[in-house]
Amino acid sequence: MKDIREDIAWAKINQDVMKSLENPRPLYWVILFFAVLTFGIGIGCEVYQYQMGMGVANLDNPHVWGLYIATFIFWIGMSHSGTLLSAILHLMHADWRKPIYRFAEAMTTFSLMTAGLFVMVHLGRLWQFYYAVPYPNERWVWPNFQSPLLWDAMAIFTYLSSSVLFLFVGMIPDLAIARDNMHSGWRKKLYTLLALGWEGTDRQWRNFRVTYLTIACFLIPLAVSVHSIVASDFGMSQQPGWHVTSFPPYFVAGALYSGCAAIITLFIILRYVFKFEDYMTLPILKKIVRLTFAIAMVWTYLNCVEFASVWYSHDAVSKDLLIQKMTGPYAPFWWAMIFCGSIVPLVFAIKRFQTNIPVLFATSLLLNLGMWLERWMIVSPTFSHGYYPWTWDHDQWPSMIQWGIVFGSFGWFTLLFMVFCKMFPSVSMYEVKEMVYHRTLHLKNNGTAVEQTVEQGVH
Amino acid sequence: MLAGFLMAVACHAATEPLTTEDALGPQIQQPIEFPHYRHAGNRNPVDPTNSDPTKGGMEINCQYCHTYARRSLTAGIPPLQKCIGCHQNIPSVRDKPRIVELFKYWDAKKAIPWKKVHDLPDFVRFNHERHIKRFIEQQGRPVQEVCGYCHGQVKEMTTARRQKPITMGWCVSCHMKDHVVVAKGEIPEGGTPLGKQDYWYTFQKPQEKKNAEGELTAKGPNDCWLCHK
Amino acid sequence: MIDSEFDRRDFLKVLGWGGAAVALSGCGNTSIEDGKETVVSYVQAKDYVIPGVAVYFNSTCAQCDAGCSITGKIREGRVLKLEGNPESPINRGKLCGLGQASVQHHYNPDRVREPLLRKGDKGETISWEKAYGLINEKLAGVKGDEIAFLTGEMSGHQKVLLGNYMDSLGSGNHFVYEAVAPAVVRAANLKAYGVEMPRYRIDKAKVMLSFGADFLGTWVSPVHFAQQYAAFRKGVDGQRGVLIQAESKMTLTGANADRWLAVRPGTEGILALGIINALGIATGDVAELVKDYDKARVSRDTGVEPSHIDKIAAILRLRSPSLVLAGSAAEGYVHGMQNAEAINLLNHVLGNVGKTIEAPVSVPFPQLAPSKGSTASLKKLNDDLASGKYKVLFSIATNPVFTAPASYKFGDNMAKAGFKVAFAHYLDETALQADLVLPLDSEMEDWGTHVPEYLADAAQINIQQPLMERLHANTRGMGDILLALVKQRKPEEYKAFDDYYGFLRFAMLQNKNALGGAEKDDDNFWNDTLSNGIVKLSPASGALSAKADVGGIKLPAPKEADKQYPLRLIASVTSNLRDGRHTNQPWIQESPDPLTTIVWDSWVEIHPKKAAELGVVEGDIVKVTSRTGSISAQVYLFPGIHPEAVSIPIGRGHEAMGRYAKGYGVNPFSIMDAVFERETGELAMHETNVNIAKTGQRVIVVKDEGPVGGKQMGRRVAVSRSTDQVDLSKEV
Amino acid sequence: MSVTNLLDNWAAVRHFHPIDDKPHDPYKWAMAIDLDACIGCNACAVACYAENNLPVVGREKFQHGQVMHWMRIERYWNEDDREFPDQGAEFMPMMCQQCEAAPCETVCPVGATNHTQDGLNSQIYNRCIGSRYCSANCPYKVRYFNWYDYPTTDNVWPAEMNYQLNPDVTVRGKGVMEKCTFCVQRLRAAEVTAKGEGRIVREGEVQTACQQSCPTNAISFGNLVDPESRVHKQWKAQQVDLAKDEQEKDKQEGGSDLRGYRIFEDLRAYPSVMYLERVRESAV
Repeated sequence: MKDIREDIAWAKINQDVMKSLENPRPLYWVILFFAVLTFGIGIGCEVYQYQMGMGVANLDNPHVWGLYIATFIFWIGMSHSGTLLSAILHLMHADWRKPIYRFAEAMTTFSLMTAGLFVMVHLGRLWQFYYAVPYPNERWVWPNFQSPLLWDAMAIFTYLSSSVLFLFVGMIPDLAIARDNMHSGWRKKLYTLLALGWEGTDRQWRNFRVTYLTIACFLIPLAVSVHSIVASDFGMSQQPGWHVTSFPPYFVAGALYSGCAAIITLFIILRYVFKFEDYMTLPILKKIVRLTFAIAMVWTYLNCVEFASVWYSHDAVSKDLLIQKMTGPYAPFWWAMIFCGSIVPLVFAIKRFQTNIPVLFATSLLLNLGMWLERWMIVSPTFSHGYYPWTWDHDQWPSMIQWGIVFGSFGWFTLLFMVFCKMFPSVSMYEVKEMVYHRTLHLKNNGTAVEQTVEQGVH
Repeated sequence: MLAGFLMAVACHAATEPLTTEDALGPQIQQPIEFPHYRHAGNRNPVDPTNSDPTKGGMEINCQYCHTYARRSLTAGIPPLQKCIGCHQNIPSVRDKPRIVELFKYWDAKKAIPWKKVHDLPDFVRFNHERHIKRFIEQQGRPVQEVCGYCHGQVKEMTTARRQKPITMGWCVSCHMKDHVVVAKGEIPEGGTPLGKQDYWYTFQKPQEKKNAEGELTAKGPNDCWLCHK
Repeated sequence: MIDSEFDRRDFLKVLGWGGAAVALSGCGNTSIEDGKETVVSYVQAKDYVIPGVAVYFNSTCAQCDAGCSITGKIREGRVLKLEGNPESPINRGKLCGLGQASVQHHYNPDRVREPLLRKGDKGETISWEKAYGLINEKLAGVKGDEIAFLTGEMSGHQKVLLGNYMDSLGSGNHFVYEAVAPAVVRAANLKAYGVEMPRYRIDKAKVMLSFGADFLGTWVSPVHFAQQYAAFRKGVDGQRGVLIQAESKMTLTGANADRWLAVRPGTEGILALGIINALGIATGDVAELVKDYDKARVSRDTGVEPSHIDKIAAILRLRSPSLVLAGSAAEGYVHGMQNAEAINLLNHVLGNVGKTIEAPVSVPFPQLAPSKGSTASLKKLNDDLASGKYKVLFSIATNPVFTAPASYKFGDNMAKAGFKVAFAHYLDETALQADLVLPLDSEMEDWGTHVPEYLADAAQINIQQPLMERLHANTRGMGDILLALVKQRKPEEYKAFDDYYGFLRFAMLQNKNALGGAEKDDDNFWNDTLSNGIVKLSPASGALSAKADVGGIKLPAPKEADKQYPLRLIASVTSNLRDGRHTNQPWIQESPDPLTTIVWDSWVEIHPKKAAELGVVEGDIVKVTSRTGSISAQVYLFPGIHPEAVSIPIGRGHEAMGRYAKGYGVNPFSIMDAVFERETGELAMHETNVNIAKTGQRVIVVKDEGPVGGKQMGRRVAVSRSTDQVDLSKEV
Repeated sequence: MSVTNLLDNWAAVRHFHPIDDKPHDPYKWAMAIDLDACIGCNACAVACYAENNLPVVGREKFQHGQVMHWMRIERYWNEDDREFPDQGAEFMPMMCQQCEAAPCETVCPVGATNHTQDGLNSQIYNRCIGSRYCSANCPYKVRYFNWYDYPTTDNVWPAEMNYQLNPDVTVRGKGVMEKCTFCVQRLRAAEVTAKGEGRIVREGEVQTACQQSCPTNAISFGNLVDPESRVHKQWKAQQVDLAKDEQEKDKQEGGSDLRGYRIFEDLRAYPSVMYLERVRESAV
């Protein structure tokens, strides 16, 4: 199986991708509608919460963190695969990433934005969030540089700004194509502005490559550190279930895992909605599926490591908590997490399912559900079964407001993502061309003459 | 990246507190335009023995009227009775419009609705008593100077107007200065050569090294819970 | 100072000082008084009034009858907080939660603010002149016998004034009613020691055996006893005092016992006799009386293990002096008197009388001494009302409609009186039934004197004085109202007194010499009195006429379980709620019950074993049915209760009174059978039998403890050890 | 506000752990609670409500666990399966332990909770942004978050009831964390008075509200540095050292006859509250 057809014409590539900016399938509008709807609900819930106080989320003392933090980690985690695909695989010269890295990078950016929202939503005094920003102020007070939460805020902001930069820089040649394909209108102006005068000269290409590579190199350690820092929100605390040395790699693995699963989901949706069947091919899907399977197993392994280290430690409190997770009020969710996170991915090991789109779609959703549950199971049980027995298990169940904001975040993400895909080329045209070219080279080298039907493309 | 940027900005930031244009606050209309300059202002420089009020101030000690300041964290406003106590014995100004107004309040036994000028946020508690004890009583600095640290040259005003920014950074800037510690009084039993001064400083003992004049110095407390609680 | 005359009322004004804005401020945008622009200043101020600095005045707590002295912290004319007055030998600077909450009584938004006259179902605001006129009018032509007064425990000059008013009306019908009072114990004490309430010296005892006396929580003078208890625990000669508590439902005191014994309800007296038997030191009549009460039988009857009886007898023999108390758990039965007598007998046998049981302090002014409350008086009033004997009824700060057992039908009987006047703080159940409601000052606005029933070291008169200006313009002090009423009858005799303050000052000054003020002039004496808040009188106490009287002690065998109503209902008194007069104070509502940690609601305590038998779990709503009626409440599984009993606390279940009280919980008085103690006629509060039926509903019990209950799950949080493992002698 | 300033002062702001070169002087406020004297009567908790402007949240919010009692009385039972708790209950007054190495302090992103040199764990309401990390990291779960805006909530402080509010204590709005302060308003007032008179606060001069109301004197509070203070004497008699995570008595073989302990000592938070074990008579 080939990752991409080698006989695909460069002009056709332009044509196909540019079409995605014009008329997607009707499903696009259905998705967009629901995205706006859920986002609206989320906004409504947040406004109410802002007015009334955090109590309407049905958090309590001592169960002070809930789904907001869990979903925050979820979104942060989701962002990691974009970087994996666009930066790590770029450095590894994995050609198959080329048709899909653009939307993956977009996913990174938007899920980070969503995660950033949760930092705000979670704050009891949202209107004072700037106290956490280190800037010279008339109060003469710095924030607390010892706090992992502050590192967190900084790391996310850095990651977000770098990701936006990376996404944008990688898009410049394609924006130029879009600019040249548009005849008039505001979009033409927009693309002209964003293309930064790209002409496709040699010098531009050379500088472009270097810049892109540099940002990619910068982004990789950043991505790893961001989630390690999120992990240290927990790892640096003293609470049972959180104070775990293996949390940073565990979080990073979990992040890549949920990100890959999300990529599978979005891959399938985009492929259908924008008719990208020629570019987002099943062999590429198969590669992501295999990658996801590998990461799933790493995650499972790290999970076992955590259980084992808790089990063989002399820390009775942590052990207690682990048992409580398995048997207590959170047991259904905990076991669902194990099922979705470690059992469901076994489907990916079966070859016949590796390209079965309905199965993969369902499975990828389950994986993400599992990963979301994982974050919840990290956050909540520690509160309801911590050190202090008197305050255990105050029947804490998230209120509709809390759920509303969580769902609203999915609406917000989908909205951003879908608008992006309609506005900008979600398949990297220049890189697909590169890929096709590599492919032909490869074939040539193998002595199979392929008639070049390449007409003169734009570049 | 952002953090680095902000760090860089912070490095360049001045060590002086930031003040803004409106830090002095508006001139507030008071029910009676109380002439601070007349009461507390300097005597006529040409003829210091001349106590004719039209020629200058009477140099009344701030604490003569603002009696609560040295006894409480709140400075308070002198009761109306205080004004009357003197003014009923000063018939010469009795028919001045402001005095007439004053007696109207007194006859009605109604408190004068003075407007707040130095209005700290509700969660800030400035302790007048402590500052007066520290600088006037224990260090013997002039009253008007000490009050003026925060209130400005009130003796030149009519009704007071805010003269200092009164922001937190401004407060802190003073607390971070090295203030001279004057050792006076007898050494209490088990005390130190600093005498009674030893426990002035909850958060910082007077420094071992002295300033250029050879005096001991200490900074003000650096504890959030002193003012915010 | 222009106004040098000492007039307390002048400066206790509510002044919205600048500092008050600070009080009501919050963080940033949350401040209540945000945007307040003016500084409110004084026109005139006393020397000692400094804005931002609190002044303190002494007074007396009126939340219960223990008579603790309090010191009120006053800032800018507002009373902020109450502390105990260290000068008082009763509470020595301490104050219980109930006392602390009395500021919430004072500031309560649901207080009655105007005199109200019934117009159909509504109350119409009328003026005081009209109210007084109306009373005068209604009393015209009514014979003294047809007028009844119902009050709680009263003492001091208010009692004197009330007496004078009643004399002027020719009425002798003063009913002193306390829903929770140790009336049976008083009677038993009178028999055993010749006094109703001796002084218990807990601090001198080495062993205490308490039969349901919740002296740390609710009994007689809890703050005083708690302090003595602290000394008792520290020990005489370094030997830590040992507390043994025998009762059917664990009280706060029981929860602090070294040994808590679950006694079958009603068999406390048997256990007492069994212990006398086991002691083996009794002679004569007593030995004769207890000879049948051998261990086996006592154990069978009471449910207490024989080994425990042995151990208790052993420690009582070994450590002397000891102290035995009979409390509400013992007295609430038909044979309550015998129970209490049997228990008191133990003190005689152990020789405690005169050692840990001392003669009470005598009050040199008997007219000021408290009139002691009982439940029998309410029964009598109720019977009289039912027969239509009274035309006018004055109910003064009591709430019998809430605390009378439903079978009394007190509300209906009260309606038979032609004209009902209620002196009230709240529109409670009784005030709602009245024709005329007179709003009372809170104890922080009113003048008064109190002499507590239980006095500590010496006789004392507690002064109650206003801590701040009247909050509502149209409330009046109880003394002022009584004075106005008595003036209607005897205008000549009382014309010298403008108000109750004048009366009180006059009355106190008249006895200045006897009150220890012989060397002072009037003003000095009065000022000192007010500033101390207490007038201490020279100690005077007699001896107890100690005699071990076994006559009349005849304890019935424990009752067989009733087939239809197999469980005993214990209407428990909790330290927060007492008889329910304070339920509208939110701190009280939100302060968890010490034993169950439940807040804002009533509950049915059931032993886990019994609950398993009945198939109920925590939070089940059960219907508790007695012969009188039924109520539904949530179940709480409580290990500290005898399996044959269930317990519902009294104090909640108000149908009126105010926003914090109304509609929270149930009132066990509404299912209490009207059964009375045989000798004293007191209501036997533990004689109601009930059955329990599930309703199928289940709720989450609102309580502070988590669902693991009182388990520590292996964490080292609260640690206990036994006396043989510690050395207390080195402690400071 | 410069970086120099940040670098110079940071350690001074953040570290007042029990380390040798930074002794507490002249104050270290500490407590000792005798569980044998505590009768669980709740007077301290109500006194705390009165002193510190704590809101009454009402039944529904209490059910959701949003109660604001800075001081709670826990009631534990014996855990062996006896039919009756025949040695009574164990009452445990629990409030902020004012840890010397407080887990809450390091994690606050804005530095709203700090250590003061007199050994208190300060909570600055107006600095708090409500991230609730401090509560998440508190082993004792004694921090209480303002889930609602209580000053404007119905029936929390209705008209007149608000006259009772203590002007020395901020009334907290929604979204800030709060906790027991050891009645810092009283401590600061006493410290300032003493400073004005050139002396340190004397034993007995300042009391916390809970201590003041406690009928059995189970709570003692004072300056641990002052050898005259009852707290100092108690800690010393029980050989509990503020700066140790394992006390002498725990090291002794076969146990010791001392009963002072601190909760979760092994977490090395170095709490400032010492509890004295409850005692029960072995002879009955």
